[in-house]
Amino acid sequence: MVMVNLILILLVGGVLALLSERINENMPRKIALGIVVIDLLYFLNHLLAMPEFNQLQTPLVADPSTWIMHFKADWIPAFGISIELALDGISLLMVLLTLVLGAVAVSASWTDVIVRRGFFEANLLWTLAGVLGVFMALDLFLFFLFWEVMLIPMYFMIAIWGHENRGYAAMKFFIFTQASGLLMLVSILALVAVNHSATGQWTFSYFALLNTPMAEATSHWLMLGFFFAFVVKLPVFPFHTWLPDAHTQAPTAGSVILAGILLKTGAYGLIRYAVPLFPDAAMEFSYVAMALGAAGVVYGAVVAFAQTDFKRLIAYSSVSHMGFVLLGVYAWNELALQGAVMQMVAHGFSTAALFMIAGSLQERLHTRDMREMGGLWHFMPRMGAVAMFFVVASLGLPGLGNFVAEFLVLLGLFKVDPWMAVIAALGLITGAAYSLLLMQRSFQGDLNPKLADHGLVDFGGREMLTMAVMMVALVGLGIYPQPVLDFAEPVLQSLLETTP
Amino acid sequence: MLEITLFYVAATIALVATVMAMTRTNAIHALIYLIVSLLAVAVIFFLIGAPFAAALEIVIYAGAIMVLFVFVIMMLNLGERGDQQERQWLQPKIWIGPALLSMLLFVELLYVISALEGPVSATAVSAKEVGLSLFGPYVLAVEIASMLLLAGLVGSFHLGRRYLDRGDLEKEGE
Amino acid sequence: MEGLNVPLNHILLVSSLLFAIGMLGLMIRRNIIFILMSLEVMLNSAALAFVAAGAHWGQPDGQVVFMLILTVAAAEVAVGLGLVLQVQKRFKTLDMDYANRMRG
Amino acid sequence: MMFELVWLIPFIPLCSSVLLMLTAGNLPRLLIGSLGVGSVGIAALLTLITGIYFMAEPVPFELTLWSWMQVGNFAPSVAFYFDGLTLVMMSVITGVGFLIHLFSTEFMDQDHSYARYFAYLNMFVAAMLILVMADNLLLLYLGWEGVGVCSYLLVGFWYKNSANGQAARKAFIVTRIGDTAMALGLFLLFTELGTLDIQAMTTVAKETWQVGDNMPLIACLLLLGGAVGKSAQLPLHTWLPDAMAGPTPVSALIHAATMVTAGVYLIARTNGLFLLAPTAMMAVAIIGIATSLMAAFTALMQSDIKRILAYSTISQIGYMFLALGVGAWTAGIFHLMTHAFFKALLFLGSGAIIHCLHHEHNIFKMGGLRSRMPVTFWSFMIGSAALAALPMTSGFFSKDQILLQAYLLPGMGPYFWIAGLVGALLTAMYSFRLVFIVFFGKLNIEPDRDTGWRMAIPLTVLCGLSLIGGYFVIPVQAVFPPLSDEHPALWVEYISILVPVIGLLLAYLIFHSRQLRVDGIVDSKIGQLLHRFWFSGWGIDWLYDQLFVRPYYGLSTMLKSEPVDAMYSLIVAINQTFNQLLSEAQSGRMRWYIVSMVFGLLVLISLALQISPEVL
Repeated sequence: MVMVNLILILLVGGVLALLSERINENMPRKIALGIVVIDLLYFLNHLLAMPEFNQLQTPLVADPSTWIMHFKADWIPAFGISIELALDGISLLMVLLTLVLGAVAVSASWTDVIVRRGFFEANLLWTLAGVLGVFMALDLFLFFLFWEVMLIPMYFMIAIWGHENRGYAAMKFFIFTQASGLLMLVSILALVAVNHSATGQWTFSYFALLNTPMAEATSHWLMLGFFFAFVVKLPVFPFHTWLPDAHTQAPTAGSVILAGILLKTGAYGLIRYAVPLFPDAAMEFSYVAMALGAAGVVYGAVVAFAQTDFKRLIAYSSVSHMGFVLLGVYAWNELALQGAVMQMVAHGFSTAALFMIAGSLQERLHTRDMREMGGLWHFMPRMGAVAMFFVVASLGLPGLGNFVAEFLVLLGLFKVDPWMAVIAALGLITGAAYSLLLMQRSFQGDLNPKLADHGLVDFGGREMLTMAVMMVALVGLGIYPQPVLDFAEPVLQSLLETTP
Repeated sequence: MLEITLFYVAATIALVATVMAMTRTNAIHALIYLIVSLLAVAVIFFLIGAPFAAALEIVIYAGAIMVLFVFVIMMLNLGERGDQQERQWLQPKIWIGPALLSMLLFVELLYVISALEGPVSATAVSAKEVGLSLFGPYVLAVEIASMLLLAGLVGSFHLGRRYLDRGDLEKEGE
Repeated sequence: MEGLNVPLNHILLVSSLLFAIGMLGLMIRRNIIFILMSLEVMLNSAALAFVAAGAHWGQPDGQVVFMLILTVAAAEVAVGLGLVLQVQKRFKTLDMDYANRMRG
Repeated sequence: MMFELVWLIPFIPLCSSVLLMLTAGNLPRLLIGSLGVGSVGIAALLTLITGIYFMAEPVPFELTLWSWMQVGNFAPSVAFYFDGLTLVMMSVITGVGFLIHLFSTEFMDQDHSYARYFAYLNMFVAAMLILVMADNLLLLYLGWEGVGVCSYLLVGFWYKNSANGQAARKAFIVTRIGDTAMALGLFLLFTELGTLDIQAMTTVAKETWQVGDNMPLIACLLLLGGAVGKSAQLPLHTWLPDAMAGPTPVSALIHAATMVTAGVYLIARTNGLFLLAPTAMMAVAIIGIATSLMAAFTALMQSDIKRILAYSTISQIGYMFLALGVGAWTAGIFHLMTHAFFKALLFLGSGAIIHCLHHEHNIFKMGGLRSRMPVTFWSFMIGSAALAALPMTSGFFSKDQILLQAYLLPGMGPYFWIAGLVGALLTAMYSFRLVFIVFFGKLNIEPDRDTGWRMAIPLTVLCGLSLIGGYFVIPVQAVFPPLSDEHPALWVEYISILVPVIGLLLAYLIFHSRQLRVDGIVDSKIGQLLHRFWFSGWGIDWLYDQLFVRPYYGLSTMLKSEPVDAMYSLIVAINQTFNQLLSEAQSGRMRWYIVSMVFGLLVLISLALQISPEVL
């Protein structure tokens, strides 16, 4: 029930935020922040009350009673559709990440959004609800429902509060994710049908659908359906082109959620569904997937290097970083998977922070074009220092979370395919190139004389607090990642056992 | 034997009259040919043992409906200018393609029909039988037809009234 | 009235020809009056086919359908001619290619 | 027990750095300076105490702070390993580091971002200490990248000038190329040996691999890639001359004394692996001597005082690589230490000159400074003497050892020796060329001040160290395999001693007394060409620019417009075409509809007949 409540709080909170706009237009953001924090505290409170989170017990993939939490209620029994939610270590990490970044996103929208604030915050909360649903649902029908739920409010956020080219970006985002989601729906239905013909039972439950016997060709096609939905979301070269547009045009809070959380649903889907449901097919496919991942790492970095738009550059860096996740998942050994999970968390923080910085710059300068920036450190040393921190985090400085992630992925990958690791490692070099260029063009370099009369204000208390949260998180992940690894470890162990 | 000859004569008249009707440039001339065609079809009906249908064909089709056309054409008052325009529109380059299509369709129909064998029945179907059938199994169709007529009535009234109103108004404006 | 031995397919042949001619008219004419006339021809040819088939089987159903067709034709002409009047009023022409905007 | 507290040594500068960052320059300048210098001073003191304890009982010691991460059998800890080599490195870092920090308080006195400077510098010291103290290669890699970032930050310290940023990025990215190779080396080592703990790894490697196997060769070459990048050796040396854009004390600390020698340290630390790969050792030696000669020729042509010193650093590290490559581990590390002393001295001296001459870098605009800046003059004299390895200076002892050991190497040995001698000759020439041009002759620019005490003290101390550093005994015998007691013939030693003196004489004749006229050679066509060629650093920068930088820019600009998106645009275009066709069809033209209906009817009937002819 806790899990249902988590989602309900956000859904209802969204309605409250929407309505509260009529009382006072500053109310919605306060309510939204309150709701997310309450949700987070509620979750933590409940977790801490549980005896050791069932940690000592290794969860069996196919047996929900060994998971940390499990909830099941009938919904449409005729088709075997139920409201089935469950939580294991990975979902837990993702839920925590979602809620923390949700709060960050509300903070990012604090002064950024000025029209129809109520509806904005409502959309934000509803997206979060959808994401939580995606991370917790283990009924495939319900999963698909949440997959769509998180999409539509996000579409509104881009289409209504986005920047100059928002209509195009929102539509592109929508069509890409929708089309790929459709493939997944087809796969889900086909999988259920295959399972029905094998067992005579209609069920959408993940636990029942694992180990569905099917012909080799069938499993290949169904796996591809899931794969496409997830890699488009991730996004992976060459399905990434929606991302630079969507990220660039979205309002700051939207970018934060999009980059910080929404992309992770793709990675989560790969780990949770695409591989365990079709272990043989996925393992045969792994070489292609890894090649795509490596290509994405390099391609994203090269393209990022040429960008002049601050947000676009970060967006391409996401393409590059998410390539590591794909590599990690399909290398499919413990090291690489841990790296992938770690990358999901660490990238969530680092990119969210960079997007917030981009948003702050846009708010102050009314441009994202780096050719019109330069020497900003002089005016805003705090922001510059923070930006420097996250830039070096994103280029993988050891001691920060992203390094642990990338190192583990590459280490795991090297065992499987050394040459692929060599190609992906090029991303470390090219990553440094674009990251430092970002810093150079915006905060360093020659002072742009036009900027002096903008009355630039440095980061204030609220912004520094938000940033501090993420900086502490990244440093923590970098020098003592063990808690995160421990949460994921038993899950990954049992997932690894699902494949031959 | 006479009847058979009569049938072929009627059929020929119907076809020729129809072709004439379709190719006239003057609407009234076309209409007259059409009436001739309809009458010829009525003869065919009569010959194949459907006297009731033949009567209706003459009374309603050739009588009522065609007269309606006449009225409207008279109201429109097309004149010589209309004829010229029609002649212009009837260039071979316009009709050659459609004619080909129609030919093809006809060939297909021919192909389908050619398989059918046998003469039409010798006995006539009387009006009584038709009536019984109409108000027996087909009563629902009759109801629907009546609704259709009602709709047509209302529709034409509506369209026609607006035409008249506007016309009146414009006349007043002049 | 004694029936006679007209072969069914000859009647249907006539019907088909009428239909084809009507259709040809439908396709080549631009004047709405002629279009309506062509429609009448086509309806009539269908009616002929029905009646012939009914006569072939000695059943009244063919004539019943003929009557339904008649109703349809009547209603269609009533509305159609009403439209003709409107079209003439609005566009000062009966050319249907001109009146292709689908709005008044 | 003192060893339990060695973690404090890197921790104190780190704390100071974080504190300085958090307060963001809101502290009084005196406090900032005290924090910056004091933290390193305490670290130096602690190192001294630890060293005394260690010398009393020289047993390597391990200190595990916490388990960094554990994934399967991959379980690196945050752990320190302390032995003689570590002690030498730490002493150099904290000792020289302290002096340079002290020097900086005066050098950076007028600077706006005083706190930022010390924050970075302290962070660098912390990272460098972690690098040398690390027990496993992953932690070493942390320090390795850490110093890289600090170097980047400090080279680009004066961020308002784009050229500085350019140099900083070049420094980071070029070293990053090496780092990536090194990371791959770590992957390989872990995959093959199952651990990254240096001691354990060496043991396992000796058990699993034979001398001359391919695996250790590949692993060593990858590690060498990292070392080459960090230590500015061929082919990744191009960043170091540009890195002189940073403040001069930074050049002294990072780009002369400590960070650039990290590559030497890495190879020395993993000597167990390199001994398994003789080919890799040979590669180290060849890279070392080639770099050394290349840089020496270039240094002879430069006119920027810092660039001369930068190329000289590259050249001297080349000697260290040569030492490592020929198996003279101790000599290599010894040269590392003495080089740290005299090169820091030279850099600080040049810093003093630059500081007092309004940021003038061109040596031909200087001259006659001997009487105006006596402390600096003597610093330069001593530093250059040590650099040129004139007898009885510290540099003499270390370089002599290297050359003799190189001579003893069977096979290539004598060739290395001769090349080394040529290098030594050039070294003596360019270092005294610098001295004669800057300090003798007529006064060109009047310095507006002399060095203050905060500059003078470090210079004096370093002078002392440069002179007597050769008599130190470094406690690294236990770390490296023992050397044979063989000695080369006496004439070899004599020649080795004589060559630098000849260099000095040549420099005197050419650049001071002008008795040896070289104008004829210099002005000839070939001379001009060679001058330009050597001045530009053998055109390597130009070559890389053509080979890598431009193509990368080109590729990136080409991809900027997203060719992948064109694929999707094509789909969109196809859809739009269909849409257009369909809306054409929806033209409202009645006859068109009718014709298409008829056409459809025809097709349908034909299909129906085709599919089920039995309707007939």
